[in-house]
Amino acid sequence: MAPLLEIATLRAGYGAINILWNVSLTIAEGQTTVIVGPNGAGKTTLLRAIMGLVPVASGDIRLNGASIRNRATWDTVKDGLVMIPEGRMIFPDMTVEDNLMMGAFPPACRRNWKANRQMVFDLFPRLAQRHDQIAGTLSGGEAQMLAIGRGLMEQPRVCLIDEPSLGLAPVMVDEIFRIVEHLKAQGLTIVLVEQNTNRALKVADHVYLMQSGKVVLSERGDAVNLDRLHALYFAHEEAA
Amino acid sequence: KDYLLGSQLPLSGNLARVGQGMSEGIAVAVDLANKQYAGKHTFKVTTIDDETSPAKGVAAVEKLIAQGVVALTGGYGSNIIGPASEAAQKAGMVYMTSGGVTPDLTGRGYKTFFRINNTEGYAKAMIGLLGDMQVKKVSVVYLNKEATSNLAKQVQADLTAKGVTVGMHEFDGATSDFKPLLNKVKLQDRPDAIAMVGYENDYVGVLRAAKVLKPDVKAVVGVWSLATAQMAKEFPDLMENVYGTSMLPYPVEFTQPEAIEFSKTYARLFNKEPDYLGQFGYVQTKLLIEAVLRADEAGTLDKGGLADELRKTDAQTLIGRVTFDEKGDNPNFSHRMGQHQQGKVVLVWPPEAANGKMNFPARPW
Amino acid sequence: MKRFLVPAALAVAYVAVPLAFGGNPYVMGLIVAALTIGGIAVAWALLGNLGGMVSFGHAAFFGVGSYTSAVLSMKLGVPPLAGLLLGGLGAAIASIATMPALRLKGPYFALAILAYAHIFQILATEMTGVTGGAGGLLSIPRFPTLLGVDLGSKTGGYVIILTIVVLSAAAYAAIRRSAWGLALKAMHDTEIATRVIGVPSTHLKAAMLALSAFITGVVGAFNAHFINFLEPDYAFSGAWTVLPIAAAIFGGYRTVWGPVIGALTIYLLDQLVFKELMPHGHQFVLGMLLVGMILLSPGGLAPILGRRLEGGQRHAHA
Amino acid sequence: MLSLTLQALFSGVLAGGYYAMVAVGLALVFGTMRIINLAHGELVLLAAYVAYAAESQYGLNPVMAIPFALVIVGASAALVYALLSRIDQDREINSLILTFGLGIILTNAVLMIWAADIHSTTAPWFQESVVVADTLFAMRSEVVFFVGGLVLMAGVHGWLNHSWQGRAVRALSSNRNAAKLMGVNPRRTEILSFLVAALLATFAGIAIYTGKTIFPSLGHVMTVKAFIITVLAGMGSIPGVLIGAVMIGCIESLTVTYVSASLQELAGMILFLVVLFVMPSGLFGGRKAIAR
Amino acid sequence: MLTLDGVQVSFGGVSALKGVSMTVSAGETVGLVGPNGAGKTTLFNVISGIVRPTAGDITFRGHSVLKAPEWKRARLGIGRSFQIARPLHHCTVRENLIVAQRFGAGRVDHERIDEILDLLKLGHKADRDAVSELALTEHKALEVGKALATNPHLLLLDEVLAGLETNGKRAFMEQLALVRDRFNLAMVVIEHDIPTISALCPRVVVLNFGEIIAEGNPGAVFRDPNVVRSYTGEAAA
Ligand SMILES: Nc1ncnc2c1ncn2[C@@H]1O[C@H](COP(=O)(O)OP(=O)(O)OP(=O)(O)O)[C@@H](O)[C@H]1O
Ligand SMILES: Nc1ncnc2c1ncn2[C@@H]1O[C@H](COP(=O)(O)OP(=O)(O)OP(=O)(O)O)[C@@H](O)[C@H]1O
Ligand SMILES: CC(C)C[C@H](N)C(=O)O
Ligand SMILES: [Mg+2]
Ligand SMILES: [Mg+2]
Repeated sequence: MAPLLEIATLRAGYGAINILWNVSLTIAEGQTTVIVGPNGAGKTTLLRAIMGLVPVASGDIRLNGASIRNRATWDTVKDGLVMIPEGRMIFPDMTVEDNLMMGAFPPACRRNWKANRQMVFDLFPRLAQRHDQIAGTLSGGEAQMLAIGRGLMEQPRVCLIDEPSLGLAPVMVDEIFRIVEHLKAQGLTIVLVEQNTNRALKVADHVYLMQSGKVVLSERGDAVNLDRLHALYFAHEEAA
Repeated sequence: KDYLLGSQLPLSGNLARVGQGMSEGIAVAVDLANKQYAGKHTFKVTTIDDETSPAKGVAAVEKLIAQGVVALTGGYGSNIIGPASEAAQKAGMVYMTSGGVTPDLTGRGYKTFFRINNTEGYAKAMIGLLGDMQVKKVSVVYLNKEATSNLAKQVQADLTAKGVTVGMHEFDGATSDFKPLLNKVKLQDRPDAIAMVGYENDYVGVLRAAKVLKPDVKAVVGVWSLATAQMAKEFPDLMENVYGTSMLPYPVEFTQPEAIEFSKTYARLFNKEPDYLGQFGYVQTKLLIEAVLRADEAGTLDKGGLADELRKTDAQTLIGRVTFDEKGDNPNFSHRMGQHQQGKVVLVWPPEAANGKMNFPARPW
Repeated sequence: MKRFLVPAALAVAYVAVPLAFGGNPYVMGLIVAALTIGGIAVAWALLGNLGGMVSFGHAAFFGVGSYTSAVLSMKLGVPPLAGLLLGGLGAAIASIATMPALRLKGPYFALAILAYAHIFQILATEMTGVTGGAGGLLSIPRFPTLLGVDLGSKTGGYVIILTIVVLSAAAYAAIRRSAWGLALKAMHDTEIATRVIGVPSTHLKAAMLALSAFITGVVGAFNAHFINFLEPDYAFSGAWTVLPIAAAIFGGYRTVWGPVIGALTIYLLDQLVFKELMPHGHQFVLGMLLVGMILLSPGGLAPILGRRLEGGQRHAHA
Repeated sequence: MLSLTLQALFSGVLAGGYYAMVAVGLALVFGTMRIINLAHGELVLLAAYVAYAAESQYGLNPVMAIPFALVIVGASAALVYALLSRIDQDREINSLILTFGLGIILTNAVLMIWAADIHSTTAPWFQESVVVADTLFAMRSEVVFFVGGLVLMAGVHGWLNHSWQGRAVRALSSNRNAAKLMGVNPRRTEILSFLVAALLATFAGIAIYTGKTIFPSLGHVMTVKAFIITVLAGMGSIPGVLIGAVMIGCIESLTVTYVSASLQELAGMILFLVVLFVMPSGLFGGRKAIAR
Repeated sequence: MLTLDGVQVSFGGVSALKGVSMTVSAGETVGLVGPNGAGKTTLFNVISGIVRPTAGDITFRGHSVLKAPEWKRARLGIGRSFQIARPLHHCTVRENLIVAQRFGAGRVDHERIDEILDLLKLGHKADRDAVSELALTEHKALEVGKALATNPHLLLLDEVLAGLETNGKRAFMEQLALVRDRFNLAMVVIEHDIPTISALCPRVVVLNFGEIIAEGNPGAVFRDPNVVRSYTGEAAA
């Protein structure tokens, strides 16, 4: 299958600190790619770099073969490339409802905002209950749900999801993975960053392992051996 | 011979407008003096902006003295003149002004301090006019600043002594809506006349509120920058029939050669009608220049003789007779009152200075 | 290098400046005025940088300090030098009245203090018996001659205000280095995080407010005896708030000396240079200067100077 | 007695209208960008002076001057924004100084161009008396611009809360990066809010020119008052601004009527403090997140 | 040591805690679990003084602390971490701990600070310029470190293990157990990871909609059908 999203020898970081060192990966259309790796490996940074929130020092990012390295975040979003960040990236002083409506901001999504909102409320009844609450006062897990729901309002074609299960109760974690599977079934291209390797591998078509800003393993999902993966984590521990 | 005069005035800040007016009068006096003494003497004036700040007024005076001026003319606002003239006194430098009328200034008894106008003179004019109108009840609307409240209280005292009922209404400089205040005047005081003591923007505010509320009065009287050509032009439909202090009628009449000369020069230099501040700035500077020349002839200019020479002044000027008492005040000072009549300012008080009939009773609305 | 910088600067300030400019009352007067602003700027920056509270009403403390000292010396014959401390004390006491505002944050706090400044000004205008009302106080006693030095002169005033500023900056620096300073610095972003580790943040902030008010009050008292004149509009003028803020930020409000350097730079440039060049619109140039500074060096002047001196290593927040 | 009180309240409401018109632009920029534009009063004043220039030079009715004022004020606001957007560190405090400096520049530019004289409209139409129910008096300009101002403010409020762009403006101030992830172009959105503020400033400027007197140092005075009202309202709330402004206007006019006109500022300030002490984030300051 | 008695909290219309009563004894480690929005963090906020309960009482070491402000409670020995790390910015790691010692414990004991840094493996970062560059694990460790530096008797940990990789989680858990034993602490731990909680806490309290719905040893509690339905879900059962 032709790669939909292609990251080539990417270097990026924050100001003087470089985090990603020549990271290359390809993401095939319609597949679910899982990126795992220890804390601080640069997974979030990679997603942010793809979205244009972190400046790229060298290398390239291509979507459908065209470079998006110099595209502004807001234009990338219009192409259907969407990132669902962790729960802290909500709009804290707007209501839950306004947060969700902001998800529908890209012009193509505005038409369907009502239906999409209903879908989100069905997925997360807690958000429907709290639709008028100021988002900054939500509990950690509620905020996480809001971030996911808001991302779904953007009607993504390619969806980068950063640790969706963070801080969620076990029941909700189940729910989240059910949603991911549902999205996958709809044919979405998904890039999933997860700490919960166990669960993530079950939905993975392809797996990357990142460590200290580099890709150290790239394998088909069904070929991955969990024990070997964890052993590689340990290798990092010892090296550090 | 070249003479350098110093002038410290607010050219920016709250008092920028009035400072500008006075500096224009000073410039006219210098211009006329240069013409009068052409070939013999030249005069120059250095003006420093005190930015409406007492500390900068002091600094300005010190700087002017350091630059070797022979005397100081200017200053506006009693609060700035106080410290500034104190600095001048310390250096033995003559400070001549018309910008501060409070008794405190002359109360200090400085040898070097002179001014040609004072609160009493303004009060005399207001009371004289109101007395001639034979009003029984007056509401005084005044700004809570020093010069204004001093004058208002003097007017109150004098009117009360004459058996007139006086209502006092103090307001703050931040007031921009005068309707509640005037409504009180209208419904509670029900005066025959309203006397205003404030500055231009206050007057416009009061008159506009009055125009809206239409209290049943016979006259509206004010002081300072009110009966001026400037106000007649800027606010034609607000000023009609309003009385205010004014030394010259507008347009100036041919019976007054010096006045004609003054207003011509003014028009030439600044392309507008002289306003009342210009008149004072002109008069004080003219007197100062004459005294400087006298002192220099007597050879006492650089020996502190200027103050003595000024004290000998006895002159008929645009603002009437000027002499100085030992405190530097001008006891003769009494203002005249004018009235806005169809875009002109007609002198209506005192009777001997009047050049027209006053409209009375007459309201601005 | 850095070790000798402060003593050298002090030597220059105490000896060289009076020698060089003592004969020119105009320049000396401007330097004193600049230091007056600088003193308030230090007090303001102390509150802003350590307490995390931006005040838009330091004129309140300046005015209370100046009236306290002026009235005490005129009515009760308190000597002006003692009046300085009493002025500071008066302002510190006045700051207690403002302490309910400590519950407020950011602009809410800033404007609450501004409201106090307005209120104090109106009270000073209305309390005619004590303050002389709108007419103000003329001929406030000047500083005495001590040990043959005429403290009432321009140079004497210079020495006094310089000492006030130096002591204030030293106090500021000392607090900043202490655990108090760390806690205060940490408090701006996450007050709650400091409270749950035992920091009584409100008390600390109250102490900083009182100290800042005290310094400002002393400076106000100094100014009253130096200018020998007071009136409400002047003593509580917004200029006593605005200029120090501009000076502090211009100089670098996160540093100890930045506010003083900023005050000297802005005031002296404005009065000595811009006013010469453009007698009528010199504030226009001042505005340009402020705008330019923020765009070119957002950290203020002091960091630039610091970088020059040390080869550019230190953190802006240090 | 009754008619005195009624007139005081009526005047207070109208005066509050002026305060609100000036304040709402300031509140908008704060609410959307967390920036206190200390040059806002000067922008209002600039609009007033444009109206003055148009009237005195070309005899244009002040209302007709609105388009011209809008262009000039809009361009100035855009310039203010362009400079502001170059600040990247310590944005809150540095933007204060930047806009303060711009305010000084504008004030002095006005002073140099138009001198320090006071001005106001000469058109008598605006100054006529409007009498309601035989007891309530107002100047026509006050009434006209009060009503116009209400409509404008309601429009801006609706825009901010119910339009896509308005919501984007709020989102941007709430979390900049998250807003970008939603497809919001920050610059375009922020400049839009500045232009809306310029529209409000223009309207306020014309209202002031026709109803009050203008002079160069007025800009600063207006900024301070507007700032106080914005804070009283709870930064960023437009209905709050209107209510806060009317409260201030009424307490002032009641103080004038029943105590003294020299204490009206005092009354306003005390009201301000009392409200803040009871509601530390202003009348409509909104709910704040607690620690987690 | 800590007793909550009928604690109620409501925010506007939402009642976040509806009469919660529980006790924690000296040296005990209690797990606090429950669905998202159950009120766990709110309970911590109540204990540490950030939120005032609308009803109920809190006693700590024999005295009611209901009216004590946060900083007083910290000095009495209640230490806590935040779900979202809140380091003292513009300070180094060591300075963070110094402030906590100075104000929370009354005096600065450098030995204890070094020991805490050591236990939490923060030693090598202690004097670096600013805390903002710390990695997630280190932020979590610092949260714990700050609380420890106040010399607490009771430590409240709000999801300090969330977001950590599996190995990191295990290592950090071991550090916590060490710390607990070394300083003889009572702990209340909020955590969504059932194996972790089960390993660390002999007793677990389950909160749902602001009420305690189950309490006891982890094995029993996590089999409780109420808990399974509302919290653990079928997958984990
Ligand atoms: N804004 C920032 N400024 C400087 N450094 C940062 C910033 N954000 C992250 N870092 C650093 O970049 C490195 C990579 O962080 P990143 O968040 O990408 O890791 P991650 O793989 O997502 O880890 P985690 O699993 O903990 O989320 C870390 O060392 C982190 O400290
Ligand atoms: N200020 C507030 N206004 C309204 N509701 C609030 C406020 N603060 C908290 N809540 C609500 O109270 C409930 C309890 O929140 P809390 O943070 O205690 O949950 P939690 O158990 O810690 O959840 P999580 O596991 O997701 O962190 C949540 O539903 C939250 O939305
Ligand atoms: C008559 C005016 C020149 C008086 C001036 N306003 C003063 O303050 O004294
Ligand atoms: Mg991450
Ligand atoms: Mg929680």
